[in-house]
Amino acid sequence: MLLRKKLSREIPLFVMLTPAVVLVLVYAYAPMVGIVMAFQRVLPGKGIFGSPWVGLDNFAFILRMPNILQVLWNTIRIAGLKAAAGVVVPVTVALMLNNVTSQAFKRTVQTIIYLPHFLSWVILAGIFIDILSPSEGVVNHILGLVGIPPIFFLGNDKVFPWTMVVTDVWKSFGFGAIVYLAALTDIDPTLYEAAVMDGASRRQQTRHITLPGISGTIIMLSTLSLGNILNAGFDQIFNLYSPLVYRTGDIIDTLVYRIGIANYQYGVATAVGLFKSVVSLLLIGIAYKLAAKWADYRIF
Amino acid sequence: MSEKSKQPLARKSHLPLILLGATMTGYGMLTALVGSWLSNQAMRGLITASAYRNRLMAFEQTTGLIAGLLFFVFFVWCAVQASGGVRVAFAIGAAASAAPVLLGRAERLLFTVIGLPTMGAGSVLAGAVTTLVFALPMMLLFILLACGRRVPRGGRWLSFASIFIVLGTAFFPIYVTVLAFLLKPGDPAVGRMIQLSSQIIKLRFLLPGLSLLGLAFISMRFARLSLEPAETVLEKGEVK
Amino acid sequence: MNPLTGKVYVNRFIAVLLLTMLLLSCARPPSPTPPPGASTDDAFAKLSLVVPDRYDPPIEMSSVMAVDATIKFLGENDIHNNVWTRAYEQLLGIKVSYKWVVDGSMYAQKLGLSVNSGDIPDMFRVSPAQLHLFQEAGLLADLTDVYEAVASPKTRDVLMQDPTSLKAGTIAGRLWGIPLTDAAVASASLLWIRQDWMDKLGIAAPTSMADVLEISRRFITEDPDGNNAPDTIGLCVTKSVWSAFANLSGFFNGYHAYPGIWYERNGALVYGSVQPEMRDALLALQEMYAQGQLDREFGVKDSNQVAETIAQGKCGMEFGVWWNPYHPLNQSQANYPHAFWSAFPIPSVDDVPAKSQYSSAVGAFLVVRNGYEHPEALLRMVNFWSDNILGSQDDELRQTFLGDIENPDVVLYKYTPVVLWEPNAMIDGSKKLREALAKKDPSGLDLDTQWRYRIIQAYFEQGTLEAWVEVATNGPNGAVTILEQVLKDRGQLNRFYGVPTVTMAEKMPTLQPMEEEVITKIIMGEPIAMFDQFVENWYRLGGTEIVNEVNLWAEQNP
Amino acid sequence: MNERIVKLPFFENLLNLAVLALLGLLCAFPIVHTLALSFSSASAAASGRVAIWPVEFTTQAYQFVLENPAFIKSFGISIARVLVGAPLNMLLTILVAYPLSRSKAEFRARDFFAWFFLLTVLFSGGLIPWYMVIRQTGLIDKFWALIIPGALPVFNVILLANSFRSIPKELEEAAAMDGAGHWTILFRVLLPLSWPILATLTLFVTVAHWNSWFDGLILMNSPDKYPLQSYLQTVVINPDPRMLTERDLALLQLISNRTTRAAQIFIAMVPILLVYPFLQRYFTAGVKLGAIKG
Repeated sequence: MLLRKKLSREIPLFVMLTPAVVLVLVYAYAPMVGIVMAFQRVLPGKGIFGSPWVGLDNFAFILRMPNILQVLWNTIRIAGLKAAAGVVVPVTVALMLNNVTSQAFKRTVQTIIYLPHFLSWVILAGIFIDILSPSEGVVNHILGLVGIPPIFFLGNDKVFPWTMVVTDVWKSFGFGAIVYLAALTDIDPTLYEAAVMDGASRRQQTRHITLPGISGTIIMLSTLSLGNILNAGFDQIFNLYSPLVYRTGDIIDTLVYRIGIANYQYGVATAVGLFKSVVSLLLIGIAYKLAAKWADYRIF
Repeated sequence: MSEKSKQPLARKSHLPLILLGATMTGYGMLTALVGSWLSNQAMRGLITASAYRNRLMAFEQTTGLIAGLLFFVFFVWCAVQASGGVRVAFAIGAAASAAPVLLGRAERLLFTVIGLPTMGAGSVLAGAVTTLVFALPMMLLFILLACGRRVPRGGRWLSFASIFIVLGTAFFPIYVTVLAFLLKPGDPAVGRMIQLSSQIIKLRFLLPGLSLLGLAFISMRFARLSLEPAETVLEKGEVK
Repeated sequence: MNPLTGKVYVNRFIAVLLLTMLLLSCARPPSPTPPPGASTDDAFAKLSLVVPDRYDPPIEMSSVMAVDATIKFLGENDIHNNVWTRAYEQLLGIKVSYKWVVDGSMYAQKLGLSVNSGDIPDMFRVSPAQLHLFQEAGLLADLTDVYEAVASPKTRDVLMQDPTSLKAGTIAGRLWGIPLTDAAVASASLLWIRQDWMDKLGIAAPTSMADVLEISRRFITEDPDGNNAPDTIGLCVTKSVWSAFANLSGFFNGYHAYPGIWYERNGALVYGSVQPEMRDALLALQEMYAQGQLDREFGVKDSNQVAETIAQGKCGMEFGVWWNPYHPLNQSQANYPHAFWSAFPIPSVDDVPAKSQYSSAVGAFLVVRNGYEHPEALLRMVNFWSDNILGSQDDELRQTFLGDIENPDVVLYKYTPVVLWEPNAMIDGSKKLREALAKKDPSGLDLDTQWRYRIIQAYFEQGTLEAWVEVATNGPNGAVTILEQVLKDRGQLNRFYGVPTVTMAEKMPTLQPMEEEVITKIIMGEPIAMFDQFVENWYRLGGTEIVNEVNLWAEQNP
Repeated sequence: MNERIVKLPFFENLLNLAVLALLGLLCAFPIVHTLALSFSSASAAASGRVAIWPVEFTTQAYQFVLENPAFIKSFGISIARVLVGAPLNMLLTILVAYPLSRSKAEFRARDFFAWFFLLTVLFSGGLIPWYMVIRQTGLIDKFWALIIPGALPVFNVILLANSFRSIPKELEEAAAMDGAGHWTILFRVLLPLSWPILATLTLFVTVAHWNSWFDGLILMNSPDKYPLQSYLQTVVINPDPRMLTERDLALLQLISNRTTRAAQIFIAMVPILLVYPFLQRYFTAGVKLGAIKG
């Protein structure tokens, strides 16, 4: 290989990395020492190492919670659906935008669909409760025109998880679409010229050039979204769930919020954080291996 | 004669003007008395606030209607009796007779019938409208009388004074309410003004009524003097 | 004029009205003007202050401060250098320096962080949970002896007025924090009903729960708001059924059930939400919901949404607390000038009079770091406040320390954490106001109560309907008169005011949602057997241990 | 976007435009509703009469938020934070993304560093240790506390590395033939070809610095050092009347938390509405085509 040189060739790379490595060591790895709190009954003022060691009690505390399995299942289901929809919808929208010829229309739609990303869930909760209300909500009104009986989107515990997914995707797909649009520009234009020469239709072009072109980005983003599989959106659910849907709406973060707030259980909160991190690490590791084996694609 | 010759306010008889002044004064006193009696009862807790509101509303609406009609009739009667500028004055004054009718009904009329967009200060606005409906015509009435050259001199001075009486008794309470609730909430100086304005509000019908009675008296005295023999005028060394 | 006595209750204020469109532009609050000429040092000299002893040479004391967006300073004053810091230094000889100042919403979190990272101030404010946590970790100084030695009679009186205050600051018999007092009875539940609707339909005041059910029925069938559309709601409820307004606690109290609190029943403390009396109340609510007297979607509506139905004039009745007219009931009057709410004591379902439930309201404590050389300094600062400022009528003193009339929005007492209010101030103040109204002579009242007198006077003598809020709360037979009855014999105090016990901390985060879930679902139509199942689950999933722990706590803290 | 040689057939294009327009409306309604809310009076907002048009128009909410002198100060801090923080983030992102985009042959330690950075996304020690480390490095209550701790956005690094890797190898080899080192390859070859992704990341970083409020409230020791969004978080009126002065209650008639919060959102959107159209110009595909032919 032409580029193969001795170690000196890699010096500049190390030089490039040093500032970031130092920064990450100080401000990301040093605080990780705090993970030890997951195994302590944290007493204030004692610092990291002064609190008594309680081993796995904090984890047991969580598992002894009567409905912990239901809460876990709720979290995985909601976060999983969100992750899936969080990839599919932005990709489709990016492709649709890609097919638009008039720059002005594309730019305006691109900006507008990105704005919901800024609305906080506190304001959105008010809007969604009005829009999704089964008696005077706009959505049910439209469904009524088509003959579908009104659905209690926020009050029926079977429908609630799906409402969370749809509303979350509505808020975040604009952000995702931008990333995919940027990825679309990486595709080599000459491929399209060749496809046209062979008389490929629009749909064939999309399936054979565009999709493979951004498949790398798709795999990468979906793997990363596995990284917060257990963060099912505390802000959203905390503002929209109610006693009617606790059974399917309660997630780990809302449970920890109730525990933490009551009596400053730092130990328990860190234990839950650690549990989530380990699960995410496993999932990303598996996805990394799968991507390398099937799509022979190195995520990083 | 350089100046126009003075005339009494009413050609034939001053009865309508007297009646108008009397009913206005009577109505003023009645509302003041009943109002403070009811508010004392409520302040001492003898009747509940809602009972207070309902009784006050009922009283205001019934007496308001009667007073409004009487005022209107007497105003028109005075206009008929008078002539020239004075007639126009009383005709304008007749518009004020709508105020007592409005007294108990202003909020409902403004916000439900006319359907004004409701806002933070519903009752203050309604109060202001009722006061305007009474104060504007009455001030015009007194202004016209004050600058009517045919009106006897004493009457002109009394009308001139009455303009400010109406102005004060009508707009001071509104000014105080706006100050107290909006511009300087919690200011003790404004607190004392509320004490004053709740007394003044009781005089808004009473004082104008007395002024009208005063005008009637002046005009009658003038009419009696000018009808008597000419010599009394001569003594003043003025040849009739 | 701002709340010169500044009592936590004293500075709530009537619903303010405004000529929105007309006067909006000129309604700019006066811009703060520089303070009066004399520098504050000789300002202190002019005042007659009770300052028994002073540290000479002055001592250092580090503290921390929570502020909110409404805090304002005059001239070159700021949080580190203002009338209060100068007063402490010159009059008490205590040089107070703030390690950090943060917005109120982040105070608890920032305090937790800085204490856990070893940066502990000498004197600071803590929440009840933090008091227990820091005490257990040995971070707090024992204040029992210092309190006995240094506390002035006025301070003792203020702290003793509400029996639960000092007890809440005591752990294992020793006093660890000076409670920032509040009147517990303020959380007592009352019944608010649209009085103008009752007048229109000719309904008398309710004396029994049957009357309440009848009123609710008539409110939805007889179209009280006169827009001939069946859009009125008999009883408004929020989804978190125990919140400060539109809650259900009052309704259950009518059936002698006391959800969410602990009270004595044949000798032992029991938890209200699992008692048998809850069943009848739930059945009654189920019936009301079935007949459409409740909002069909009350289960998902939070307090903002319910406030919206009140503002739209659709809501006829709600169980809440005494200060509801200030927020959000005033909204209904803002949109419909004739709207008017009246407060009623909780009626009973049988001839045994119903009791309103209420809990101790001590929200924060002042504590001293363990190892600080001058713990008594805190008591001296508290004494300075209660002996000189609390309830003082000296205008000069109030203008120096609390705030002056010229700049109503510059509230000086927000510059110091040492601020205590007399728990009884609300009830006594209201009683004095009613006596003054009867005598029609406001001279004996303090400045704030005098202002309320003027507002009530404006209501009765000038017809400013917006002032109904003050009439409905502090006026003759207003909400506060009901609180007086609650204090006498019509109240059920929550007998547990400690910090969550071990099992409570572990199990409540799951049992609490179960409780709310079962209540909401039964009201919306699930069979009543679900309640019996819930009671059984509650005990099985940790309720029994919680009951034992609470009773154990009760023995240690009589 | 790539040059479209073949346009979509008419019907399909129409459907495409219609669906996109619908999506635009679906997103636009809540935004217009929030804008209308921020210009409406408290009683109108409270009774839900505001749909897409302000009812009882008033700018009191904006006055309440903007009038406070603290607003101008915090606005300045936020601008400084974006102008300093965003370039630093981009620089570090580029410097880390390049080594990670090299093949294993060129940079044997690539996998180790890849996981070194990725783990920081997954594992965090929690709030207390993070605060303690920042305190020990003497950053508490300093402007740099808002910049340095979060200076390396790992998500952006992965995106950029991925984008660098998708650039055809021949370009690098051509430059290497003329004796170009890593630095010249990075700055002469890769960066000029990655404008779209760089523009996207600049936008994300700007938005992140402009809208983050939690670090400002926790790391600063006095409110006059808060960046804009931290200050806006504190501008909320506590509706509990027991805590309010007469002046606050007079204000409560004009504005409520609903209207002030709506106003805050639009102040948060300001940079995006300014920066985004400018950045969109770089989202054109033609850039790569030129390079290959040239």
